[in-house]
Amino acid sequence: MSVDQAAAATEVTPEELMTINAARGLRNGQVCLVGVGPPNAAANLARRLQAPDCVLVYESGAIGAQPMRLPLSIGDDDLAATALELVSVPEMFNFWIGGGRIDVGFLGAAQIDSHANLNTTVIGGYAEPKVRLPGAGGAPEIAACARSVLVIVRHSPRTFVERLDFVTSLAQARGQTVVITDLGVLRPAAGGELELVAVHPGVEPDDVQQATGWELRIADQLEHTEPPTQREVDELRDLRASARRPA
Amino acid sequence: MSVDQAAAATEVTPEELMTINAARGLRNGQVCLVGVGPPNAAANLARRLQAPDCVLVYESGAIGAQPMRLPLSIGDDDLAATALELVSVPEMFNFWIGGGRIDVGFLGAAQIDSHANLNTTVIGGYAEPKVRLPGAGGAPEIAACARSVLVIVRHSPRTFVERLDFVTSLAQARGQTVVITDLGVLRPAAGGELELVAVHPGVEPDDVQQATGWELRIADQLEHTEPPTQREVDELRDLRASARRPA
Amino acid sequence: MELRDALAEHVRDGMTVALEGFTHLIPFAAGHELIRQGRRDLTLVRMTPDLIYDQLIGMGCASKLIFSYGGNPGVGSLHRFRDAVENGWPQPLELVEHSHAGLANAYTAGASGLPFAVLRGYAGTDLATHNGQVAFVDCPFTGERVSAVRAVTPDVSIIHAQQADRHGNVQLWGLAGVQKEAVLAAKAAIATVEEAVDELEPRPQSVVLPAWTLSAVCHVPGGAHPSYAAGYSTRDNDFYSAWDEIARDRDRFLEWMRERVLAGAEVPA
Amino acid sequence: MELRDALAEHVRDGMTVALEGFTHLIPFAAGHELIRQGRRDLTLVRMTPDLIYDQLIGMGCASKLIFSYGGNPGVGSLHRFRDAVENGWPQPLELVEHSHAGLANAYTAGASGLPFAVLRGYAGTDLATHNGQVAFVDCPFTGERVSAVRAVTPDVSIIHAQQADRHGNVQLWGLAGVQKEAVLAAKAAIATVEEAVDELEPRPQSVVLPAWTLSAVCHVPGGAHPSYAAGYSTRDNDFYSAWDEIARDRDRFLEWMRERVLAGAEVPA
Repeated sequence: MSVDQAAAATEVTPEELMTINAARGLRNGQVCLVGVGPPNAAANLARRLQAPDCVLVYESGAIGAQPMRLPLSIGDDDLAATALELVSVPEMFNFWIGGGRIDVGFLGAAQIDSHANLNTTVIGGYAEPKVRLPGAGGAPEIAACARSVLVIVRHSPRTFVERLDFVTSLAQARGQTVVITDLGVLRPAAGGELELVAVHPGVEPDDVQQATGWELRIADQLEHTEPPTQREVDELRDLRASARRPA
Repeated sequence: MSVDQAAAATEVTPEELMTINAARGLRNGQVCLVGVGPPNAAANLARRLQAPDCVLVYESGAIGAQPMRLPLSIGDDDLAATALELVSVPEMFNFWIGGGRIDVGFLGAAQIDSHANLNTTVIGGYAEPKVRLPGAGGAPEIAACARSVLVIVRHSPRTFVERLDFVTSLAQARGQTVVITDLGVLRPAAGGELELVAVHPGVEPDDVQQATGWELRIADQLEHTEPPTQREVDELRDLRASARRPA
Repeated sequence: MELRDALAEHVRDGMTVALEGFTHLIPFAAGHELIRQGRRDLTLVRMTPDLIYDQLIGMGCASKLIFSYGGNPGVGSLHRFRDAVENGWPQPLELVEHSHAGLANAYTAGASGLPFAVLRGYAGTDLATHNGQVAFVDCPFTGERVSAVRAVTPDVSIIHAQQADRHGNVQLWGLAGVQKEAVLAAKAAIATVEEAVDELEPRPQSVVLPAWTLSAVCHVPGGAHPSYAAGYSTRDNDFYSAWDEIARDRDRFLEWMRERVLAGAEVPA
Repeated sequence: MELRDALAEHVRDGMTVALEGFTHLIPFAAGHELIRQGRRDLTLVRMTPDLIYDQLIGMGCASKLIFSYGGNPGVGSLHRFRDAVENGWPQPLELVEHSHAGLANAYTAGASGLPFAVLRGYAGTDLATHNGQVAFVDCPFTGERVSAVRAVTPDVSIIHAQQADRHGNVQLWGLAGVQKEAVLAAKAAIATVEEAVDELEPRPQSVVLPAWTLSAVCHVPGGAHPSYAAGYSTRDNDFYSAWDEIARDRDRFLEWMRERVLAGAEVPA
């Protein structure tokens, strides 16, 4: 990749960096369960780039949605209007998620542990929490039933913790897990413990260790992610701007 | 009722007599689960007479069907086209029948015992039946879950048996049971044993006993059903003829 | 894809196969093709075996039947089904016999990736005694005993629908039976359709199956006859009545099958 | 029927009440009327409490919440929900906390007249530890352990829909959430609708609730704002964003509720 094609790493925000790296992992034909925030942006970015025919599924019941604009909530009218099919929420969870029909499930978390278990419920004790978070939503079943899980989360010692305050979602038992952060990419090694397999441009392994609350395993062959291209950045920003444009 | 209004009992077939008496029991607003044969005719006859607003539900998934013609099968196009709503068969059995939303469920049987348990499965042993019957269909759940059950069956010692060859449907636990035959009407007395509560015009209690395979209980105050009126007979025959008319 | 090729590729002797369609949209053409391909030892699954399984059973394609109502709706018996059960002709037929609610929920469990489903029903009946795929479980909250059915997960489910679009998405409308559940419970699924269209137009009371839930889609106009496809045909009630006499006699049945099915051409009866 | 009268008749202090609508068709007007009527000690059920329950909780109407995702979708926290859980303001809030799949199936069990439902999920999570309405049962056929949720059967379920006909049949279309299940699981059900029409016209992707499944139908145009009714309005994403600041501060929240809700007139925010 030439310097011309690459956007300088300093130009992109941490969230843009995560979103672009998450989008790169999607392929045509994959069925993606998409939530609000970066997953939503990543999946729709992939549709504009290498995966125009990846299938977007929203837990609100929209299957095969092809939003023109970036939806703000998972229940936006644009999702329903462009979907191949709408199903009830019980059917979505029983037949489509529980039935194992999702290739890639996106998840976020307030805390993640060394085995990629996730907490989205509370910081502090459950009975008297310091911070009450939104809770489970569809995450536990997506974690349990999708063929692969893509966790998008910013790297910090408060987030990458030795011990979760609450286990909301158990790490993927069925297939692959990938954790994409603003510093790099982690995957479970044999035994299930996360291992740093790639860092983003300009990031050193020690930066990642500093942001991780346990002694981090680092792959023997540590890779470096490609910097975001100008096209990736432009498309992502145009996509975000689209959320504010009228239909 | 004057003789002019009444059709002579000899003019109507046993099936017409049962159908007309079954139709009389339906009221506006009742939700009726209807199967093929006499139940279908009875429910649609009631809609032409005293219960134009009774709600017809077919286990094929049609809710609030208003067929113009008498449907031949429970999956006729006319039922689907005139229904307020169509639902899948699992939803029909789980939400509508199992959920206890049926006021009157119609059932038939090859054998019925003194407690109104029904056999529609086999005559003879199950492994090597003398006659293999169609089987359960929706009957066990209709029997278990409807607020009342209306059994329509011709009276004979082969049908009214002391011991069923096979218990397909257990007698109504939840509400009322009424058994309408070509000889009269039976209802469970205290303890659940069927009691003859009415006979049709010209029928003597002993005729019913002769057609029943156990020692029949007879109500102290045995009633006599009204003979079919000319209007009832005319409407029923017109309804049956309608099944053969194009839409 | 040609129906012949789709079935040859996906359906093999000994498999568990469901052809679904509740009165409406019964995939008769696919059933006839299975007969022509001489499939043997199938475990057939269908809520209402109907004429199509009467034919498959009578032609010796099946050794086992999972079902819930084996009659000719509004007419009477399925004589080939009866002959197999009562006399073992042309071969014995093992039965796994449910109520409608039971089999509908067995498909639903299969579609949900669950090993079983719970429902009301079966208690006190002889059905539970003779069907090993029915059991009882206690509610962990109330202690109440409810029935359970084992999931049905066919090797192949086959349905008939009105339309497919150029991507292979399939839409059916009208009485939808248990087809979505049968397709999603199966390891492979095949749809025959009345019409190939460019784009599916959203319709009232319709079910859409995305292309990625199906293994093959075949254009077979009239493929439900003598059942029907709402918007394309009406149920051939005369044929359902006529079948009673055709199927009553073994020779008459075999002659009809030779002439109308084995000869290959799918002609309206 | 007037919404005021329908709620006064059916909803009493201490009841279990579900206002459903998954992002789409949230019955805000009905929630506001419950606040004006000063209901107390309610057990509120909703998959996504959303702004409507943030308001009911902040106004002291609820002592218990059965839910599965308590955030402001795409924006962040529900501050009144957090304040009740973290600080017991204006009163403590007991939580019964599910995953989406769990609560969706709890409604489904309720609609089916079953005491519980089985599903995949919960195994190994702390959710099962803290929620007495979650348990585990063994498959009677395979021995596999699956999770079970206790049925939810609200005293009253309230939904918003697009249309009712002159008989009181109600039709909604677009994202249908869990509304049919909530209505059928409840002892009584109330629908507010955008429009009263003479006859319902069948529509794609719609759910129809027959009049006899509902206790009352009320004509309340705009009754979902700031949520939306497909075909009538769009989601007021600006208000969802603005709520973050309104609800963050107790006094600001109370002032807003006094001006916009207690004052009686339902004005777009």
